[in-house]
Amino acid sequence: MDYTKQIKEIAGKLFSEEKIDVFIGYRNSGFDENQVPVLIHHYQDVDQLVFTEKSVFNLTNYLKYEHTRNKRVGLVVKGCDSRALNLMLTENQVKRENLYIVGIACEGVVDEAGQKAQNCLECVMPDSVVFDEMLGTPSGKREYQVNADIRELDGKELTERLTYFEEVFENCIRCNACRHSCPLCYCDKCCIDQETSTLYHGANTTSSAFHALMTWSLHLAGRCVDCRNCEKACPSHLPLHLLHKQNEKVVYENFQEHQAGMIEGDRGAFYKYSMSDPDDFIM
Amino acid sequence: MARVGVFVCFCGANIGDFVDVPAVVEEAKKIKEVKYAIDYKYVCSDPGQQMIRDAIVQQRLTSVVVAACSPRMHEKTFRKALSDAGMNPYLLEVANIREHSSWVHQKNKKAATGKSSDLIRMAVAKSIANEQLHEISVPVTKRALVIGGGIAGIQAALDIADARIPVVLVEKSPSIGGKMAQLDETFPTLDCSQCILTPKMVDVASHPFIELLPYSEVIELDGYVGNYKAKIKRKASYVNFDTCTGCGACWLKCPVKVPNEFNMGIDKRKAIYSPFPQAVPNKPVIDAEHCTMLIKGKCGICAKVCEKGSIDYTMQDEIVEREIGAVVVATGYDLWDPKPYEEYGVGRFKDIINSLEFERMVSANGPTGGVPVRPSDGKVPKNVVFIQCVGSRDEAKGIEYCSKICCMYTAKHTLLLHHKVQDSHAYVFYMDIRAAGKGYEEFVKRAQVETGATYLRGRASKIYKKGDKLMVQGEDAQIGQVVEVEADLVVLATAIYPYKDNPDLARLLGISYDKYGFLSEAHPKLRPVETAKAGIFLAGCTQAPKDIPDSVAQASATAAKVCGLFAGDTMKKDPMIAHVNNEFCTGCQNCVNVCPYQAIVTEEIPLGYGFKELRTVAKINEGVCQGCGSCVAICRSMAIDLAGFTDMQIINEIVAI
Amino acid sequence: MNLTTYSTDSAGLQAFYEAIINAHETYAPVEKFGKYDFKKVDSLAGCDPDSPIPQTMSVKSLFFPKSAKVMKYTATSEGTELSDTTEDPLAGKRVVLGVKHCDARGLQVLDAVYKWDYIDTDYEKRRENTILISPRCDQAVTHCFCTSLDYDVENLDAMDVAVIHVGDGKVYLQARTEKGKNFLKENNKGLSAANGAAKEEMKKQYDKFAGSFRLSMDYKEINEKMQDKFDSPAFEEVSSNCVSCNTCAFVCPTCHCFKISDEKIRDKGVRYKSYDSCNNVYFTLMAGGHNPRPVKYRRWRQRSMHKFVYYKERFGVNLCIGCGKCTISCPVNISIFEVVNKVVNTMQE
Amino acid sequence: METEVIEKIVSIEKPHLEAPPDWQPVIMGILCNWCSYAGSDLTGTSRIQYPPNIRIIRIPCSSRVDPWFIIKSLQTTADGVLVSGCHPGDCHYISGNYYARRRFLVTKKLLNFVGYHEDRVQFSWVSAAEGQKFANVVAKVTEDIKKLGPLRLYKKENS
Repeated sequence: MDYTKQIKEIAGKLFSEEKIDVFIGYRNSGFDENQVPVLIHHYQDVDQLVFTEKSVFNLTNYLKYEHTRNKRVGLVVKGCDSRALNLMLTENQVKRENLYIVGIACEGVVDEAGQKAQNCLECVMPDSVVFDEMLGTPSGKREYQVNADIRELDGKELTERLTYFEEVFENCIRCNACRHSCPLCYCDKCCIDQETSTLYHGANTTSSAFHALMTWSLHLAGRCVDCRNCEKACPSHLPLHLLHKQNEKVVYENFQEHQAGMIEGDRGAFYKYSMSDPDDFIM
Repeated sequence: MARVGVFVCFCGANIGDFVDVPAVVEEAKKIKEVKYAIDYKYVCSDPGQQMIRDAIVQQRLTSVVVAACSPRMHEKTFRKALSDAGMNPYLLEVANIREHSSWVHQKNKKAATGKSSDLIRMAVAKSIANEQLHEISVPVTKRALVIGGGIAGIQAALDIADARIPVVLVEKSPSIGGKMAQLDETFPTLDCSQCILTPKMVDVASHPFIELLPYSEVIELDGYVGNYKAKIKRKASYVNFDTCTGCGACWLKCPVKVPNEFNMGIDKRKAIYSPFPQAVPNKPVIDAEHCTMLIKGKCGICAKVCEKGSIDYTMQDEIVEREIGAVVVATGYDLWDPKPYEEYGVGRFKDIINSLEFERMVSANGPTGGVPVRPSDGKVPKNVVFIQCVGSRDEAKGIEYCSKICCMYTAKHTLLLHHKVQDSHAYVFYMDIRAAGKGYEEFVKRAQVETGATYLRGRASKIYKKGDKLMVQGEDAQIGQVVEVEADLVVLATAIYPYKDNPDLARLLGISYDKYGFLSEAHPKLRPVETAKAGIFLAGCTQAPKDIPDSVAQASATAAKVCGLFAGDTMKKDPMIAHVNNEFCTGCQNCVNVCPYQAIVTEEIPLGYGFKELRTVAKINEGVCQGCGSCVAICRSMAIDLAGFTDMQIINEIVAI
Repeated sequence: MNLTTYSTDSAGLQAFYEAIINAHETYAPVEKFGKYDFKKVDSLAGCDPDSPIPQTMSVKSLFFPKSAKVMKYTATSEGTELSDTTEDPLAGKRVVLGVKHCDARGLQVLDAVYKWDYIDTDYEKRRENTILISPRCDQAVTHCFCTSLDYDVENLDAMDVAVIHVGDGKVYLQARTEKGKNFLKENNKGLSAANGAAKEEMKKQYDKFAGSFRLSMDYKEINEKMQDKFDSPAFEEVSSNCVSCNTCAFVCPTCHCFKISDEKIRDKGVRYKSYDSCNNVYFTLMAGGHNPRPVKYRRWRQRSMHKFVYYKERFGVNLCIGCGKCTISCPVNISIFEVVNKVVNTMQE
Repeated sequence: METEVIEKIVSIEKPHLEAPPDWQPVIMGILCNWCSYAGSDLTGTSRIQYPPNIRIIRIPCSSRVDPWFIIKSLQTTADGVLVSGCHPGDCHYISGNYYARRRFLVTKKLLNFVGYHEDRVQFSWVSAAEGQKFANVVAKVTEDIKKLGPLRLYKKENS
């Protein structure tokens, strides 16, 4: 998967036709093999752009910041990224007319070890669902499968899971990198930082980590697109995807196979209901 | 600094016997914010309330906690007491230590005492975060819009107008009257429909407080309760109603013949027509689809014969706007199309008609002069088979619900048939006879005895043609045998189905409808005439199948609701509603999506202080919000809070114990 | 200073560690989720004193925890009663194994601010009571540039006891402070005094290590030039792909901003002091709504200037110690090295 | 010596996982005003007895319940949570409980996933007429939580 040439061409064309103010893509970090996101403002910088299976970071995250606000933006989105973008469009965070979207029919990205990333192995929608231009050959929607880690943890005893997650919450340093790197956490001031939360859980204790991560994952339930930006950002390497995948599983299995961001206009599982939702857990 | 006063009630022995009240008071005194705590025999009594009022003044209290019975019981009483002492009534919290403690833990005084203390702690903690709230008053435009000019709409309009409230009555067809105008006689008293309806129609036309807009449709409704703005399209009638006298010269001379909807297509009307002789207003309209002048530009006879020169072929649709405060929706019903009943040969056999067609035939002013005839040969039928529940109560082919009126009108039809054709015989296929209503059962009995109609319990399974007769096959469940009846005419009691445009109308009005298209009431039992949207009410068959008395009753109920709404210059509303904090709102509009009352709209505000760029935020309409908190819980940025049940208050309660 | 140096082999070092763990309250890097953090250990088995640099959290958490109790209080109608936290977190000596030198240098840098003006007694006591024992690195990793900064990497003066692997399984233990010297004397069981070759062998090891750096800069030049770069447009450029995630500050061995929060249940409460970050939008939000650093480049400017200008001006040392932890943890790999170099080298119009 | 970072504040009061002999659970009962709160009032008026461990919070509708309340309750004071609302279709605010139902399911499953027993957080539909049902629900929840013992959210690092 190498679309470096095409993306350079597209970005160059967009700049020369003055269709965009900024192009968001990837460049080589210059230090190591990794790629880092780059915001390009001028035609002459287009040559920095690359796109390979190391282009991991979900670029829609940058649509949250002042650099792109009310500007015409070109950006590259993979399948999962485009689902996040879809939700951002649905939730009125960006205007479609301001975007030029280069969709990728993604073949999966690799992790630091060079292995295909887990979320790519389980990807349900590798192709960009919203785009102006598509690179690669779409392979279509795939069948949903329960995450391997969730299956493993589900098989464990309750107390084992408790111990496991206690360690997760203990190792959280409450830097909030997870939510800042999440494109769907676009709130101006996170509820976790508001007085009602901080009055009782303002410190960086384990307890507040539990509170913050649980609340965060519930806010993303039925919205998380499994791009794993959060996990990449976490300095403690916490397995944050577990919380999201668990919610995704419950949502998929119980709420008419809801999957986040597949269709524009679909707001997420908590913003609609069905008469036939499960009721048996309620006395 | 918070200064909370705690008043613990013995409630005679109700609390005092099972909770150690003085210990609870001592415990309350330990709470940091509590500056005053006292017990009393009956806090709700006058001396008890006086105690609260005195303490508020003397102790300079900032909020008050009353530990007594359920807030559902005396919250209002104590709020009044606070108010009387010059304190904002919403600074009150009630700790429910009777229903939730003393009465339910009668065998464990220690636990009940401990629990009561905790409940007081929670109430104190909550009260600290209480804010001063003020009743919301929303100005109201005292004018009602009634959509639909059937009996329900007429009744609602008249009742409202009689209370000297202006009404705008919008009717889609050229005349009001609706389905009831098509009926001959009405059950259970067999009084003539026209005789009781037409006076009301005339009243509507002449009522000084009713503005009748016939041949019109509501196309837009903006605003909220008390402050709606409706756009109404007045369809071009091509006749100047101001000058037209309704003499009838035009429709007598008009050469174009069109099936007459009013008579269910049994006879013809003209392209310029008034639907029926007693129409109100009795002015003709030109049917633009069929008028040759309007289609081809040739003819113009009606203009020639009109002495007043009222015909205007250049007339255009006109849109009028009305400011209104409340809406009554009374769009009525349609008949269900029995097409799925192929085994009955619907559409193939001419001599199968529906009940409304039969109704028109037996009507004295009907197309056949009040005598039922076979559509195929015009002969008067002798054996008539009535089939009930065609569509109704049939999950497989039709609809699940019971249409409610068919049993009754079929019984009426057997009577009418008997009166009009003396030597006829009626057969009725029925599933159950549902005759609940004043005089209804008696009426069915009377019909059966008087006409000698044969009631066969069971669904007709098949109709086939034999010569010029129709053979109706069905099972008589009572004898357990298949029966065949030779019929000259078959009358299908097809189900009542919601008016076909109901879903469109519901979307336009912002109210909900069920899977069939019946408009949904706010609560099936307790708020049967209101919709979820404040200020919009339902009357008649638009909500569910109904007979005339029920429709009229519901219409009058809506009138009472409208009059209640308009009783003051402003509406008073509970201030416990949601508020948006613009600083935190991200404009995701999930709340707009979730609100059951469409109380949330969006507005544009500057991006920040000094910015010219705009961003979108949610805005709660105070007049519409009912304070359920759905939006609050789904707001991820916690930009919305619910006054009286704020996040802070609830968290305070949670951590207080 | 008269340096006490002992020599031993790998097995001897293991035994030395074991003995310390048995005798003292010991902290060492413990792996969890592929990341090492300093935790209390009971045996050598669960920890790795030679943990890799990039995957190790800063040792600052032992001195300036991510969240520390400042006090407790009880609020009743009689008034609010304050009390110290129930258990004294500062009692007794403790030993920390596996601290990288850059990390230890971070503490030295922090001492300046903690012992200036108001003296943070909690921090001071924790520092006093702690012995830092750590191996010298063999190999620099991608983002390391400690040799380019203003401290003596060769002589490891930030540590109490340095552990130097000179190859062939041979290990030298060298006390670098008075505290370390005493500690080594007390715990020298199984160790032998080093011979004359030690100095040379250690120097050789250092040279090999120093040669493995791929990043280098002249900190003096940076310090000097950065001073007039407050309005540099380069900040805008370098911060454009920052996601404001705060990670850099939380993993940085020298970042020391904190917030105070109270947590109260029923009538009892605790006051905490927790990490905060200048990269957080709300870090500088004032009552009344004004925020002097609402945009990313201003926050990045503050961060870079603080690391290389302000702190230097006030305390004479750079706040950055070149460990590269921020770059490694950064989800988009923004390197402070790259940032300051770009800022310094960008011409200002 | 401890780093003192990892501790639930209330563990000052309840540090043990093993229940002390006189331990009584605290159950946070969050009830909707129109059905369940009225139902609980009816339980009182009918003098139906139930265990005294529940502490009741009144809210307008079950849709007002942010899962956050449940998390906060467990974190701070409660050993278990009971949320109760109107039966489906009976919601005073038309559709509130349908939205709430979805959130409750996900919350319950998530808490179970991270190691808290399903019975820690329970839900019920109690109408204003179901005084007896409310008593039964409270009795069941109390019994369940008693069996599970005190809620330990975080172990102390050195214990």
